[in-house]
Amino acid sequence: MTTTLPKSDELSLDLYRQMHTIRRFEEEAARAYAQGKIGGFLHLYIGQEPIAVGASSVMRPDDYLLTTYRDHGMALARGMSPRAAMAELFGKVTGCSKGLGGSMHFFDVEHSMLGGYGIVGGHIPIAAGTAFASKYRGEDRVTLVFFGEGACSIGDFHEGLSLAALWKLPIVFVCENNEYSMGTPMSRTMSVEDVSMKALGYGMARDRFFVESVDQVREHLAEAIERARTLSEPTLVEIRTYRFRGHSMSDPGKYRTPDELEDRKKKDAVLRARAELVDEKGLKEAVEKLEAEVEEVIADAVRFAEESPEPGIELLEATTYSGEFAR
Amino acid sequence: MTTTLPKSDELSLDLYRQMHTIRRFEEEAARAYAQGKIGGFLHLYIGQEPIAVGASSVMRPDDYLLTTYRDHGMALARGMSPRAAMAELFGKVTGCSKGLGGSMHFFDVEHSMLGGYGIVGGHIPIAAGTAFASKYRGEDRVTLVFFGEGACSIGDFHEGLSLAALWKLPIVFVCENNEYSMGTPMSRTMSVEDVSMKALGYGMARDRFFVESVDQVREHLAEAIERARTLSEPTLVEIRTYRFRGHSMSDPGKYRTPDELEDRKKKDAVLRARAELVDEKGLKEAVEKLEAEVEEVIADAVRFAEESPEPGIELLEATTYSGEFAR
Amino acid sequence: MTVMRYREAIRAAMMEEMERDSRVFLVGEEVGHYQGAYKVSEGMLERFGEKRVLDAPITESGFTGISIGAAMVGLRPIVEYMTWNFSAVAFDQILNNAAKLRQMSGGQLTVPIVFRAPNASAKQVGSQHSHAMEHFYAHIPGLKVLAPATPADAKGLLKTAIRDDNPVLFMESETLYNIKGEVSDDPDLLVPMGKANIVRPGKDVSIIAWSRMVHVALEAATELAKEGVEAEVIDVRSLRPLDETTLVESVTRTHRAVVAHEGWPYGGVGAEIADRLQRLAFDELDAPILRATTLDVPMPYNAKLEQHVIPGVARVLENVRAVLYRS
Amino acid sequence: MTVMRYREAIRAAMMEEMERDSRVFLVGEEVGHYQGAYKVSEGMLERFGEKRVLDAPITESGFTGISIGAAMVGLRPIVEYMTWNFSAVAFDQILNNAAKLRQMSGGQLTVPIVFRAPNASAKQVGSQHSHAMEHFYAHIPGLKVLAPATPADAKGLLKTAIRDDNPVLFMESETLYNIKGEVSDDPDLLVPMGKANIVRPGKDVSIIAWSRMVHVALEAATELAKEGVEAEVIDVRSLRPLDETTLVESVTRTHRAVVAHEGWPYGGVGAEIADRLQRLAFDELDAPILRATTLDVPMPYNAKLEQHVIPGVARVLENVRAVLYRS
Ligand SMILES: Cc1ncc(C[n+]2csc(CCOP(=O)(O)OP(=O)(O)O)c2C)c(N)n1
Ligand SMILES: Cc1ncc(C[n+]2csc(CCOP(=O)(O)OP(=O)(O)O)c2C)c(N)n1
Ligand SMILES: [Mg+2]
Ligand SMILES: [Mg+2]
Repeated sequence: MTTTLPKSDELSLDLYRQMHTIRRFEEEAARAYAQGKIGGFLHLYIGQEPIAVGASSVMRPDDYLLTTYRDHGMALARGMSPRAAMAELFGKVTGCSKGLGGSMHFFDVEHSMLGGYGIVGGHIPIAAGTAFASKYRGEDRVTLVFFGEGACSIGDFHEGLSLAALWKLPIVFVCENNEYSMGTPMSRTMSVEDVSMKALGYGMARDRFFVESVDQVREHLAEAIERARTLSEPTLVEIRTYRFRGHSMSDPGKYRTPDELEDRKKKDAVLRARAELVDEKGLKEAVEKLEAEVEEVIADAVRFAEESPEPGIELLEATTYSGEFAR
Repeated sequence: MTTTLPKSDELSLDLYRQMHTIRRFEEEAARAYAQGKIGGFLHLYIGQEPIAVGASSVMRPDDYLLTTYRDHGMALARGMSPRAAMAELFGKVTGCSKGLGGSMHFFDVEHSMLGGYGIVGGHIPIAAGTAFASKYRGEDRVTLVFFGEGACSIGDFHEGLSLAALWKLPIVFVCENNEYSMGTPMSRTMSVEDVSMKALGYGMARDRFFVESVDQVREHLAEAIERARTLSEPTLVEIRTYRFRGHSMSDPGKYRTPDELEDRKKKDAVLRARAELVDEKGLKEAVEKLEAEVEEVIADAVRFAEESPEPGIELLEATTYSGEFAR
Repeated sequence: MTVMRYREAIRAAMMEEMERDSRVFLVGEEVGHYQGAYKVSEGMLERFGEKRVLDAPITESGFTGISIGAAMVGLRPIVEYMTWNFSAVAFDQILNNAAKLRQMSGGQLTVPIVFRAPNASAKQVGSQHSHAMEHFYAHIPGLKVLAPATPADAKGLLKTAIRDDNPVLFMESETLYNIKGEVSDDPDLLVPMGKANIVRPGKDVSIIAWSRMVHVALEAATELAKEGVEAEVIDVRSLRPLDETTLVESVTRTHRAVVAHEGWPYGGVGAEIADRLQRLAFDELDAPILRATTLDVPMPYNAKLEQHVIPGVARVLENVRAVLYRS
Repeated sequence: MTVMRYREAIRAAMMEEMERDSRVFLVGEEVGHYQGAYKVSEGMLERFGEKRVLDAPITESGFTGISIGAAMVGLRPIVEYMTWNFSAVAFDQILNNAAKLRQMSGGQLTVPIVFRAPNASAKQVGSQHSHAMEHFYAHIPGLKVLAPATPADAKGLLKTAIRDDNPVLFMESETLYNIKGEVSDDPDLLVPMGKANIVRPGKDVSIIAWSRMVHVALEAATELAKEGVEAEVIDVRSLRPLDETTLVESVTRTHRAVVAHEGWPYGGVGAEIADRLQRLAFDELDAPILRATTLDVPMPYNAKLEQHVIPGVARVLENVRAVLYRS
């Protein structure tokens, strides 16, 4: 790492606010799910917040982002309103995808959040396509695409990376390696623990680190983004992380020991960021103030979601085709 | 390379006979195609003979082999009779696949030739599957699977290699890199010229060489086969080669210069093998004798193919389902 | 006879067949250590060990291909997809290899393999996870497609499928896993393919359904009985082979038919049934054959819209009334 | 008006639209330097350069995904598959992304993209290369599917497809590339989707066909005329949207219909047409609707068997005679 990004208290507070917002959003989503207000699959981002926040904070607003079904954190970090996010989970027409997409399919084109996708690996070539479009148009927008380590064995991962390397597309492939693919630990999905080594076969730049702080995510991704923006060259970045909840709400997570989980929670980068602000920087008051504000934002989002109307059937055909329906 | 295989004159003559048989078979197939006796696609193996012959000669008869649509050479090297091969091209019921498969789908289960496949990359997981079966049964059979460098970007290549590495399957992945994927040179299909580097991402053993002789193929593949047989570990082997004809009969091959082609033909390993036998070993007589025999074998195959009956319609449903037809 | 759940009936079929035949094994994502994403394979890893109950990485095309390869040389794999939706990335393997290998090899090879998974709508899982995939696969000669509605059929048909020498696609339903029913304990009781089941006899109209929709059809029939309409409900069970005899006989008695199925209206199994009936029972029909299907749009997340899109009792009734000219 | 070949008409459509709109580009295997596997794109690389005429490696899923991504942010890709068969490896991208993105995003995104390739049987290319893929794709809401039979329609419909804001699948035929016909020179002449064409009026029976089968149907009609039967031949052209009005009107005049198409009989577009006609013209039908299709088996290589399997004039006549109760 050569670059060192500026780091003011203000910025640190803002990054913490974003991480805390995601965490609180997810906790309230879990609660609403338990109450039956949210249906289907719900994959929480708790534990991985520094990645979404760090990434988005070094992206330009018009840089494209695509991710998996574990997409709430990314959407919020990109600037989607918690209201639109929560309303989507509640299946309301005020949701980011009008209540048609649900948890796995958050889209917010205005914020260059180009979606959460449900088929593992399928969005990786799509992301290469948005990067392709930037290059085609001669724009210097960059695309960031996120996926789990479980996605690294599937064909579309390989095809997406192969083409991005061959055609020199302005994209950063970010593997959020949280050590588990649903209930399967890395050791049973991959023959090599180091995902970033796959870059060698494509002649692609690579990077790899164990996430400890949002600043570290910023440093690493800024470099990869810069490579994409100025050289139009892709990078494969592996970020080792951990999710504190099950794969989705229906997963009790029995495949890992309480010890392992406790151990990881001790390293929680969000709490560490808080501790740094409070203990090292003496910003307790500011932190508590922003936390109170976040509480209000989240409560407002839940209220908004509850009170919003449901989508009507007239949306069904209108969202299937642009223009006349084709049957 | 540590092993050195025994090399008697007898063996050298036999290997040359096999390579020459393939070449002559292909030449006659091309002629029959021009005469309209063979239809569909016809992909010739001319130029790559040392690979099929070298590989098969270090395989056990019960080791499985799978390859692409460019499959005549492999089938003959495995022991398929030129009669069954030529009859298949002529679409006759005496053909190896009863005239139903055609040039791209040579199968000969008796000789462990498990087929030529038409979808690029699709047979790679299939081959991992035959290797899986050997391991499951506790047999020490090895599977060899062949594919072009054009196949290395497709998803099934990646998934097949990923699983073989993870599950430690007794298989050798052989990339016959003939520098062109139809009309596209390597440089426009791959970002890294060295295919074998992809093995790094799978933690797989790898090997790579520019083929000059059948002996060299034998040495390299014997080692990989040994690794599969004794350690149940896969290897990715890249063999740089060249095809002297177009991609298929309908391809005039305008994408390469006559100079390039001439240059490569000078390095023709089949002719070099002949020269070695005749000039260095003084085996002119033996060579000419076997060549005359090969002429007879090929002429007989063509005659047989011409005279054989066509398959009847009763085969259609019987080969679609085993047992009762399901409609 | 034992009362068990649909999920347990499937498990019982797999376990009995695995006890009986050491060539049978189960492979899929999370089938082993996690005990199955829907707990269908619970306890199987403990009983049969890692050799015969294999957790696969997210490589549907890869492990489908591996299983096809293994089947082709004599093993009898059961492939579990987490849901049938994910088979879309393995579509080529199923279409071009599973369904074609026997024919391409001129009948030398058989591919005894079962692909199984929950199919069609679950609950609010959104558009990428709600496909009724039988409509794609039943089109393909070389495949068989089953879709049981009861625990007894689930067990009996799955056992038949496992013993069949052809690729059989087995469509389960998340919404049926918990239903209970009497199931035979006889390890050799097989339910034959190609036989539909009249689950409620009636004389006024035939309601033809499979999988979850059989239960919806039965509910509709109860409703209709109150109106004095005696509906005959037929559980097709086997989509390919299709028991056209039973269907034609039923319509010959009732002169009216409604096909009730999940999946989009354009083409598919429902259109095939309508086509066969109008062809084979033309003179018997007193009204056009109508279909109660999923609406012609991607599945929305919102619960109410989802219920509107999925065919329910109301839609079945509406169509039955229409063919009775009562609407 | 200019007389040109079907192949040239497609090229003309692409070139005119690329001149007109810089967002349109062509990507596919061998479309550039090789001038197209079937020479459809001959000269286009020279005219538009490598930026807009892109040779892709063998990564159908990858470049399909890339094109979807590019379309989603405003480009208008034309994707050429070497043949539609190879789209099977990109099936998930088409089903889950091209067809769903608009809906999943609540209508925020559109995916203006054309997928085109030769479809159905060629000549002796065997079972993996002879699929009539429209039967899979027309099932899917969110997609449009076209299958022109003449140079004029090829040009006019392709231009309409390129200007459409939805994913459009365009089915060509290798067997039609050389046919000639009058084609409009007007760069703004668009042939609308969803309009069938009565290519030969008649009063005794409707023969409904598309693509190559229109020509077979016309031959059959000429035959029938000799027997005093006036067959009406309808070129469906647009499979989704389907012009049921024209079909129903025709059957209302003729009271008898035969659907003649390539592809297997189970389900598919033919079954859909039969289903709609029996539903919408029930009282008008004097005979069941019959279908002349490809036989229900994988395509054999042998030329005679292949001709037996593909629907030809004889099979059309046989079915027409049956609906006329003359057989
Ligand atoms: C092609 C496909 N196969 C299976 C699934 C089911 N599935 C959803 S998420 C998941 C695990 C993914 O793990 P990973 O990529 O590590 O991401 P994480 O959930 O850990 O963020 C699986 C198997 C799917 N959605 N798509
Ligand atoms: C999935 C798929 N896409 C495209 C094709 C068409 N195709 C057949 S062979 C070929 C080129 C393959 O080149 P390579 O892998 O280098 O093998 P070679 O022919 O040189 O032996 C292509 C594009 C195909 N058969 N399958
Ligand atoms: Mg993970
Ligand atoms: Mg090659």
